[in-house]
Amino acid sequence: MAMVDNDLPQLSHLDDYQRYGRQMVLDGFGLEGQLKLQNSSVVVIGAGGLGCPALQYLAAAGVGRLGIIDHDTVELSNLQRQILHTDKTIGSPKAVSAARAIAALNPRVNIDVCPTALDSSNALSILAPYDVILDCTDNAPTRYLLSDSAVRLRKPLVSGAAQKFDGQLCIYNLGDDGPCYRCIFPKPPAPEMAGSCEETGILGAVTGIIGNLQALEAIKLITGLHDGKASLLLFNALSVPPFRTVKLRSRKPTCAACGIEGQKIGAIEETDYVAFCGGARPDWLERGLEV
Amino acid sequence: MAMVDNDLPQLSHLDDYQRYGRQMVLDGFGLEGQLKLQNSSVVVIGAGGLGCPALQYLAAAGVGRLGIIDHDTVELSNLQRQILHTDKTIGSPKAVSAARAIAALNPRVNIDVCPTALDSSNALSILAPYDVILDCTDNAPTRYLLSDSAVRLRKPLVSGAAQKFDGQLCIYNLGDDGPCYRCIFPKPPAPEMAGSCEETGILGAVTGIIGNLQALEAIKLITGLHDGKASLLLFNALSVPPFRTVKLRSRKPTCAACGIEGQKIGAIEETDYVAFCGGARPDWLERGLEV
Amino acid sequence: MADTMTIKLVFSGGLELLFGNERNQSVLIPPLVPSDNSTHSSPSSSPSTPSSHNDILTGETKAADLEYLIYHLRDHLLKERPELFMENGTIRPGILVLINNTDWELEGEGSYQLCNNDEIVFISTLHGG
Amino acid sequence: MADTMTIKLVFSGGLELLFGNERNQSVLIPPLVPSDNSTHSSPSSSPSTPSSHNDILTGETKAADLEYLIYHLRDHLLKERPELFMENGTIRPGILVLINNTDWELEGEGSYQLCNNDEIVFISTLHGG
Ligand SMILES: [Zn+2]
Ligand SMILES: [Zn+2]
Repeated sequence: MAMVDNDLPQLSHLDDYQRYGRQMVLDGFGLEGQLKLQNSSVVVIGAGGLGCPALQYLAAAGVGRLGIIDHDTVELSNLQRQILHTDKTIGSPKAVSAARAIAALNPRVNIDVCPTALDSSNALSILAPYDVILDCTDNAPTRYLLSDSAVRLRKPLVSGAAQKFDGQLCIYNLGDDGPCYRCIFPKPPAPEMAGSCEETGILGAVTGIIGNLQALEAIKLITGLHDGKASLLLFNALSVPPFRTVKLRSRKPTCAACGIEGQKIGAIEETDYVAFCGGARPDWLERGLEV
Repeated sequence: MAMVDNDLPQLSHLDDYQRYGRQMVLDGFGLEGQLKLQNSSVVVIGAGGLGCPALQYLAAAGVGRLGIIDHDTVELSNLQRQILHTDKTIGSPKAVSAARAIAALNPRVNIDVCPTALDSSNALSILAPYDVILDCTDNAPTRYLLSDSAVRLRKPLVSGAAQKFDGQLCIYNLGDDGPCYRCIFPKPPAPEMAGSCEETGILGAVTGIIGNLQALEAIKLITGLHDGKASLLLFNALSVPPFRTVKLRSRKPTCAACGIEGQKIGAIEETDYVAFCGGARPDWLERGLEV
Repeated sequence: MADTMTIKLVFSGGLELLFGNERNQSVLIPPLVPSDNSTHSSPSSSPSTPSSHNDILTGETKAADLEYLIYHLRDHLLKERPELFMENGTIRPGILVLINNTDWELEGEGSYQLCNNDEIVFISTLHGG
Repeated sequence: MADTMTIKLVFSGGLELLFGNERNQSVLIPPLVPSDNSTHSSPSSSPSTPSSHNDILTGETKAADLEYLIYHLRDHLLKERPELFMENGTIRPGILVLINNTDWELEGEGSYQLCNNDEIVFISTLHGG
């Protein structure tokens, strides 16, 4: 198919107009919004319960470049919620398994596969090439590392979290005065409260809903549909009402990460980034036999 | 692997304890909840924007039997949001394409593929074998047909809808006094307001969030985690707060569908189930060339 | 006499298209209104201007209720196609009315007495998927 | 004197485990409380019973604020491991406090004066994914 040659911006491929037409007709979206998506890049840290649905909807919507960072391999116990992986990819790196699935969904998306553990030595260089960062991780240390890195790189961090029947969603470091993760939680929590260490359980649909909302927020940021105000969304699958929206403080001048030089209180410690526990998973195989 | 032989209920396969362990450890879920899912059946009408994510999370969670009813075939313009279909399944029946995708996700789920249009002559027999009905359709007539059928069959109808940036979620015909669709909307809307007729546009993540919530509500109903009260959830992707929960009326004694004999007002007409418009889709191919 | 009431309005599910494509709006409503729901001012007047009390007091009055609000919105805020908003003196089928996040049927429908700062939502049922 | 206030409480994100695994609870708080936040009753007393005014008025008093509420919850509602709820006289890091759906920092944190029917949410940040 021949492309018309003129100076106005166009989507890369003629059939992209068909593929994305249903969102391009939306008020405030249009060709302009689609071009912004095409020219944007998003990095997703964690290709698990949150990362899978987030990647799926970012790819389907036509984000130009997606980075997938995850050093884990797929296990059977993941499949109850990590819906890009299958029985056949058990044992493969999650980043590779997820990349294969979204390439099938939208072959036009450029994908960077990075089966590496994010740490303080590599975070800035890995995250720097992308416009938006999605925190889809499952542990507190990486959440602090991602927030501090997003501050250094001046990029918005769309953060999702899920545990049991609960979910949380927030964009940190948004615009000129959105708080960072450390503005709100200056120090990592007590290890006893950090559910990631133990296997506390998680309902798959909860990660699906939060991961989907992360993709939505990223798409709003990229297309200019976001109002630029940070708020925190709380979800509980069993509560009525299930969702609660919370008005958040502004960036804190005293924040050790994003505060103003001379007013900062406390320091960022390397130990903030070190996982402080392991924890065993309940042995359901054995329980199954017991019953 | 040998199963232990005793009289207490068990999951069908030993490795199911590993697959579903992360949800089985949840309070109020447990082995009992997983057995309920394994022994349950859900029928999803529409394998499109809502049906794809709903099917995905129902299959991943281990619902024993899934029916997929859709007579459409996959088109390129679907792929922006219908995340079980891919470039390779364009032209295939959506029910077949979706079934293949969820079989890869969880080979243990029994799937009934039904590439048939639901109408008043076949609805009751198609829906009767299932415990829960999911309305993932894209048009008003089928929504009335599904509601009236759910009333006749005394089954809960988990209804999702999405258009532009908006989504709606409600369980109709829930328990002894939950309203049916007709209790709230006695008559189909003006054709001019029924967005399904025209191509009004839809953001993929909006269908993803509502479809996910439909899977969640079905899982809550099956496992006994639902509080049994009907409410309406309204979503708008651009509003703050994005979610609103609405308290709904009880079943109406005068409802033409679910009311009490002798008190019913009005009648259900066959014309309620007939699509009243076709509508052209904006030709983005052409618009692309114009730009 | 009581002051004019501010009523917050939300139009959603496509209904906003009839109201100038603005989802969130508000109107001022006097505490007493004509019993016959006549809204006593020309359709071109600003929707934020309540009918003056002098106008109202020439006829029979009632406390402002949701029924009156619907007429007021039709006469002063609606931009097009009133038949898609009202039918037979009430809201058209396919539109759900919420009073402070509760189904209006639980609140007396049209006879619900408006209070200052009430939020009234009009949603059209969605059909897409 | 003003009546006892009902304060609605929500514990979420795992914090409910410290409070008998009940997400939604409520307490009664008197309008005046000891300035030193002593809660003047044994930990075994019912959480719904406010300290009596006679107890309170023997020392210096202040209007009941969020700081007092935190001490009250620790002394009367918390079931285990107070060090996971309080640290250095305030809420432990990693817990966010919401006053009627607003970050408590926007409302003066511990010095916020409680009002009847306030809803106070305590959430632990989640880390799973
Ligand atoms: Zn900060
Ligand atoms: Zn009914």
